[in-house]
Amino acid sequence: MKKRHLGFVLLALSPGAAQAAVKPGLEGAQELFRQSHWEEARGHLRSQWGAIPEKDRPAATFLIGRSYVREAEFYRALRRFGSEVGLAYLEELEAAKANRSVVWIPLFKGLYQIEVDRNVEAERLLLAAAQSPLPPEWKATARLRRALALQRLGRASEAAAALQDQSPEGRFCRLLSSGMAEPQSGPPREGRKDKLLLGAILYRAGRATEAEALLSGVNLDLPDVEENADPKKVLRFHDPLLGIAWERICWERAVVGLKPLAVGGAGIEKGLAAYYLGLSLFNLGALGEAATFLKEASGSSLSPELDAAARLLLAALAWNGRSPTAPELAPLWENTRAEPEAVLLWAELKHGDVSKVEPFVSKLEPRLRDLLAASPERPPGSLVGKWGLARLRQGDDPAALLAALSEHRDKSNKNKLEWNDPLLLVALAATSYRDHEYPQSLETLFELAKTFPGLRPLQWNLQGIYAARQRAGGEARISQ
Amino acid sequence: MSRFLELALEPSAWQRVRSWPLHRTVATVFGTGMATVVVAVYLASVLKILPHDPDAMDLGAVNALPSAAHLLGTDFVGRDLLTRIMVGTQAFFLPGLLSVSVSLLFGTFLGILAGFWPVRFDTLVGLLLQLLESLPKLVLILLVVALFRADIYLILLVVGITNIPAAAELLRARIAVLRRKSYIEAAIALGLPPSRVILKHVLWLHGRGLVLIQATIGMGEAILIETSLSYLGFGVQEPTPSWGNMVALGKDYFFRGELWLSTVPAAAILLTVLGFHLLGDALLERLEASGA
Amino acid sequence: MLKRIRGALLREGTRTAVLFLLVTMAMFVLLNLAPGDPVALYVNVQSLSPPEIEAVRHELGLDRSLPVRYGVWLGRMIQGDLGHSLRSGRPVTLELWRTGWRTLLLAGSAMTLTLLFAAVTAYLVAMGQHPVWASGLTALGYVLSGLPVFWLGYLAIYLATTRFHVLPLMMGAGAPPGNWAFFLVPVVVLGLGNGTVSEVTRHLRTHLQGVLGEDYIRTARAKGASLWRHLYKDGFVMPLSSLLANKIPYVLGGAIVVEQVFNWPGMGRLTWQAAADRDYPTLLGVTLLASLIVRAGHIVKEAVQVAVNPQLAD
Amino acid sequence: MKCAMVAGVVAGVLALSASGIAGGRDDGFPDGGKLVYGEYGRPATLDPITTNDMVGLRLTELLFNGLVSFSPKNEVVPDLAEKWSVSPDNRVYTFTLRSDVKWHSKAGAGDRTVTADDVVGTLDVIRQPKTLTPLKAAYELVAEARKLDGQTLEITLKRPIVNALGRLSFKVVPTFALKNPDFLSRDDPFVQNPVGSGPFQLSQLTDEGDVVMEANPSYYKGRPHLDRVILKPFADKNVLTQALLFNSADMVVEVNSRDIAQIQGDKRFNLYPYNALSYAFLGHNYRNPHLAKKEVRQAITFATNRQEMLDSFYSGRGALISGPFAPGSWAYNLDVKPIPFNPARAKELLTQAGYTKTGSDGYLLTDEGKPLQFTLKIPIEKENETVKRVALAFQNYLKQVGIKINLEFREWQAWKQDVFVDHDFDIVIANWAFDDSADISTLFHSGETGAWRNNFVGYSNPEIDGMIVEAKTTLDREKQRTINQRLHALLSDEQPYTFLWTLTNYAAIHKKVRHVELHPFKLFTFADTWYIAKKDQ
Repeated sequence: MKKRHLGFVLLALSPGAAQAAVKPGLEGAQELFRQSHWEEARGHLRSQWGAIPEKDRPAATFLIGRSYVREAEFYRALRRFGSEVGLAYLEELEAAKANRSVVWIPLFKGLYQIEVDRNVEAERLLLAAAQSPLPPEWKATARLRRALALQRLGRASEAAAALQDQSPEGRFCRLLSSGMAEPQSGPPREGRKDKLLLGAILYRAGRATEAEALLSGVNLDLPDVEENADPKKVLRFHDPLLGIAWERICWERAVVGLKPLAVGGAGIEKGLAAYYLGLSLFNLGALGEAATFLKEASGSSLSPELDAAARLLLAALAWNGRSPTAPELAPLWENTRAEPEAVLLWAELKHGDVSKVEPFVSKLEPRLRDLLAASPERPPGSLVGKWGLARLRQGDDPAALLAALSEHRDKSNKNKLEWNDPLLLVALAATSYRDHEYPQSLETLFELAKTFPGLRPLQWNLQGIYAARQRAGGEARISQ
Repeated sequence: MSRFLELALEPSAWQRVRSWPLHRTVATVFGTGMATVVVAVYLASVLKILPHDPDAMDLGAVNALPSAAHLLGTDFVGRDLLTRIMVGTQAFFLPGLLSVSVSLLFGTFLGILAGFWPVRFDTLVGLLLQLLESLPKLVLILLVVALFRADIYLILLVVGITNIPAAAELLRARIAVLRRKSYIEAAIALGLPPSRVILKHVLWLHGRGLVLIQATIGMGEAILIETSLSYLGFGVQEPTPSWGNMVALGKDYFFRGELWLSTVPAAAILLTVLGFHLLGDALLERLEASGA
Repeated sequence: MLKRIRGALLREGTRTAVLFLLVTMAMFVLLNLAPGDPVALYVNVQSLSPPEIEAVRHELGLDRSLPVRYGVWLGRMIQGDLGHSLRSGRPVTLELWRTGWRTLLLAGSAMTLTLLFAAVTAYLVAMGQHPVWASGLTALGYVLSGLPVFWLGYLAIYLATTRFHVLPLMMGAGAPPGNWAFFLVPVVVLGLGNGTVSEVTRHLRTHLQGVLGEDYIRTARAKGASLWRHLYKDGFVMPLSSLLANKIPYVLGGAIVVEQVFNWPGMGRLTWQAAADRDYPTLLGVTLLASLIVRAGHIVKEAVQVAVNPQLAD
Repeated sequence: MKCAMVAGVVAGVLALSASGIAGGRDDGFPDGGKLVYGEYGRPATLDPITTNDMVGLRLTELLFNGLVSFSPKNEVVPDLAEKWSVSPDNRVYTFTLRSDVKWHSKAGAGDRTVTADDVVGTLDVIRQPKTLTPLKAAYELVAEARKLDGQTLEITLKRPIVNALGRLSFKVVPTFALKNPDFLSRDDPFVQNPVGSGPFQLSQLTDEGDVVMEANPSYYKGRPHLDRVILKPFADKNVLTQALLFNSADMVVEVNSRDIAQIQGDKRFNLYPYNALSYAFLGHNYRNPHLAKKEVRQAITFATNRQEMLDSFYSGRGALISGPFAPGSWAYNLDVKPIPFNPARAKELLTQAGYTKTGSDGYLLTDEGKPLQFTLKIPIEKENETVKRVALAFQNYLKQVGIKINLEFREWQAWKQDVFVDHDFDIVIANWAFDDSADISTLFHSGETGAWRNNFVGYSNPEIDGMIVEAKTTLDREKQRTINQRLHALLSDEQPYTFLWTLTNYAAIHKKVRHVELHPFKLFTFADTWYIAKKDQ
């Protein structure tokens, strides 16, 4: 009987087996969704799709799409955190005498610099890297990415030549720079990097099934380069491009999941689907398409906050490419500033076109700070997470922010998805990192990595930074 | 319900008049009842006649309140409280008897020595007794446990030893009073050998009550000491159940309002101790009745 | 007469001295038999090599043989120096003083409470005039002494603080005002919960009834004369004094637990800590004091009893 | 010498920034208010040299300064020393002290400034054989400390070492205030009534055992905001929690894990996690021929449902680990997964190990025909409810695979004697806590198996030894990491321990206390910047 009891508890408690315990059908899926077990939620629905009654189908479809959107937001946050850490790690490596001879360091440093918009240095480093004794394919990478940097610097003419490269990487870079998807099927690709990049491209070209076929079994956690000339010293390097590709794939999946509903659906689901579809397309840079759906969304009966967000996104699409003028923004700001979601969107935009427009930025600042204080009841974890990330991005004091975020964290299970929203956890991890509390940050990532693939590069780099920066004397104490 | 509790060493006409027989019977019944229950439970636990396996854990139902499955609920790893309370009797029954007999045997002996031949023995015995009294009981046990191991027999043996003075002192005082009594003096004067005087008059007629009381008290005390020790962490150790360590474990949930866990064994202790006391009284009543 | 007193004093003196010797020796030996080494108080032993540890033990004088160490301690003790606590480095005498009076305060008031309660109950029962009160108190006494003392302590805290917020949980620096009230809780708990109330009550009552049974009392009663004088002498003073002496160790023992529960900074906690640390100077000091108290109890008792009926003296 | 100067300049800059944060407390936060914090147990001594328990360690953070100290970002920052330089061979460190640091104005101390004599004196006191201090081992690396002039001194190391500066963060005491200026023993009144230079000064040690500290008005970083900080020792953890919940304490340095849920449910308190670098384990004694077999150790781990214990005893508050490092450390090898719960596999392994016969009582039999049984030694501690639970569950799991576990509870000192000296145990349950260096060298090196050494399980493996030494000596952090991660993989396979889990400690602090930053385990390093808003005082 002992055994039975123990077994029973095992089922009830270990998240892995959570599915066994949840209710069937939509309800169960929603439960899983609430616990942020997105993959399981989708699996749950797909596995018993036939059994789901007609009336529940739209909701179910929406749930699937929505879960992808959440996932995409999660990976976006992770990517930003990751580029920051990645660059810092490479700088630490560079600083250590022992690594003088490692040719990979400047290359990858360059790649990460692009991710944090330090394109000038990136361009210089990658130029040098292209000359350095690297294997040819990585020389090519250096050239390509340098071109990307140049493009970002507005020196398209110099970039043009290099960007003509026909490798998947080349095509992916073109997808990023100009949004064009060229999925001409070359020879079957083996490398996981190529698979990922091609997958993203195929998706953009609307060939989802092929994309998924290609993506099946791709492992996001492997390093791209492993330098182990000395078996007692293994260096691992990870190309940030893969993170970008993966984030895009998540958005694409959201698009695929939501489109039928946004087009064919009706009622509340239609509106919601249209909004999130628009949002996804916006993040994929498919602006034209995005606009149509967002219009549709803001037309339909959306909740005020999503409506505000939709309007804001539409406006953003409108002034795409040029910085908007203060008079343009003022009214928009006034009638969207009430909605947290919208404010957070503003914060996103702040890093783009809106960045220079005063007095707007100064208005956003204080609003963002008291965003949660204003909200009446306990705000959802995802919101807190986004808020934390936004503030972190504008360089607020990490110590204070950490305290603020901890307010909303469930300490008794501080790193568990079931109790704390993934976005909140990423925000906490990133803030702890900024606050030099590496163990805390690593612990959080350790838990997240149990559910989400693709965290390993970040963990590896963070460990490296911690190793390099720790200054302890070395002691171990035993206790009961 | 007061008069029944008392034990008159010399029941007198005057007292018999004022006595309330009904209450006495109630007390007797309760006392003997409790005692029999304890003994029965003890035997049952020895013969493994138990509702559950005392060590069977049910992590699904931890600190559960009473239910059909667990009549008294479960403990902090989901073991059946009722079963463990039953088995818990083993933790004090024999050890308790050991402790009591030790303290009584030596106590009586020393008490008599000091009582009858104060000149010869009082100093020596007194010293010995005070030596035992002066050593802080719990510290003594802590050191003994550290020296050997946390074994209930060991612990209660120490308790028994430290209780010797109490028994001895009572007897000594009693004898001191009796010696002033005409008939004892007479008996000794008549040249009856002291041994007979001791056995017949003192121990049998007057001392047995005290011894009995000491015995019942000793039982109760054995349990309570073990409980205090468990609070300090040095009582009977898991997985062996004792009422003491059950109360001590329950305490960790006390302030959360989960009183049940520690209250059940505490109640068991209360009833048993009470039972023993009343039993003692009751027996004494009979003795006095017959003895007078 | 004077000679007798001197003789008595001398006798008591020697007895006390011998007792001290025996008690401390017993404790010292036991303490050294038990595993564990005070060195752990001073250094992180895991980080030292055996010779280094030996050096530390030498520094603490722990490397000398048992008799030597005891001898040294004894020598100092005779000069009134109990040495320094291995834990805090303070003179043991100071430690005893700082904590001792608190424990005496606690134990003393608790004891008084016990005896008071017992006396009242016993008297009521014996005289049997207020059966309801008598039975009520007796029952209460029995129940309280049937419950574990720390459980009662928890219950008291739970009721006083957690449940009804009537008392602050704390005394000493930074405690909210009115915390003196909290002093009562441990006293009551120890006084009524130390497991001896019922016993004491019963003992007293037995005595009282014994006395009431005596011929001279019966005749006195028959005559309708006042019993109080007899009762008071034989019924209360005698048993109370002997009980007082007998119960001191129990109450001191109970104090260890109660002090832990109520965070009472007394000798009980000192003792426990010292035992855990193998802090032998402190522990010897404690036992010394304990035996002193026990002795005092007995001397007082004997004095009282002699005073009550002189024929005991010879 | 050039680079040395650079170091100096950097230090100077840091010094500026440091004082910039706190100088004169122009941070606009209000002064006043008192903080009462509860500890479990009382400090033995209050000075930084003889103290040998966490309670004392934390306390001295409030009362003393070191030459250098650590910033919230865990960088070495100037404290008493405003700048320093290092000789090219990294052996000689020259420190220049601030001239504006005064000792607490107390009898004897007057208001004397902290001078080079004090620093040199302190180092000498620490290294003096008559001084019994846990620090001694750590400062063997110092060859000589020499005063150059009033405010400058020079410390020569026996050999250049990693993080030398970090290790020179010992707390400085005024040697002139000692009864005997060249060593410190516990009968010196100083240890109970110390004079320091830190943000708070000892005002009294009450008979209750409360340590009352008051703001040091002339603290060199400016008067701390809090008027008073009071340490309150408790003897019962449940009561300690009650004290927090009922306003008798504002802070509890280590919340009892079973009370976390309740406290965080209470809006008045903040919970601060700290010291994530620890883990619990079951250590297997290699001196036992059965446990010396790898299969048996692995089987034990396979048979133990760690996840279930974690979930039901700690309500999932923690993470399972696969090796000798905490997941929060840089050395943890993420490629190694914890051994799963798999009784069937455990049984197989035991069969392989040659335990094929089963006794009547269902336990496996050894070749001598005795049941296969081990003694699990557990320290008796007043507050070990969860440890008891784990021990019981463990016993239960192993019963399922036919191994008999006898629980033996030992008094703490006796336990240490058994485990560290007599090695008289089969399995032992305990916790390791590490600092950032994740240094496990003393746990598994075959040279550490003697009495009172950390390798009490008696693990010995030349390959591991070699790696440990190399990891310890190399200055290349990436190499260290690689080696440590290989160690992790190897030890996870060897299972000298059954690695259990890592849990986080929490300090609970009343929300009225603001701007709280905590040092990972000393906690109070930055307490001078904490403050309580006027309305809450």
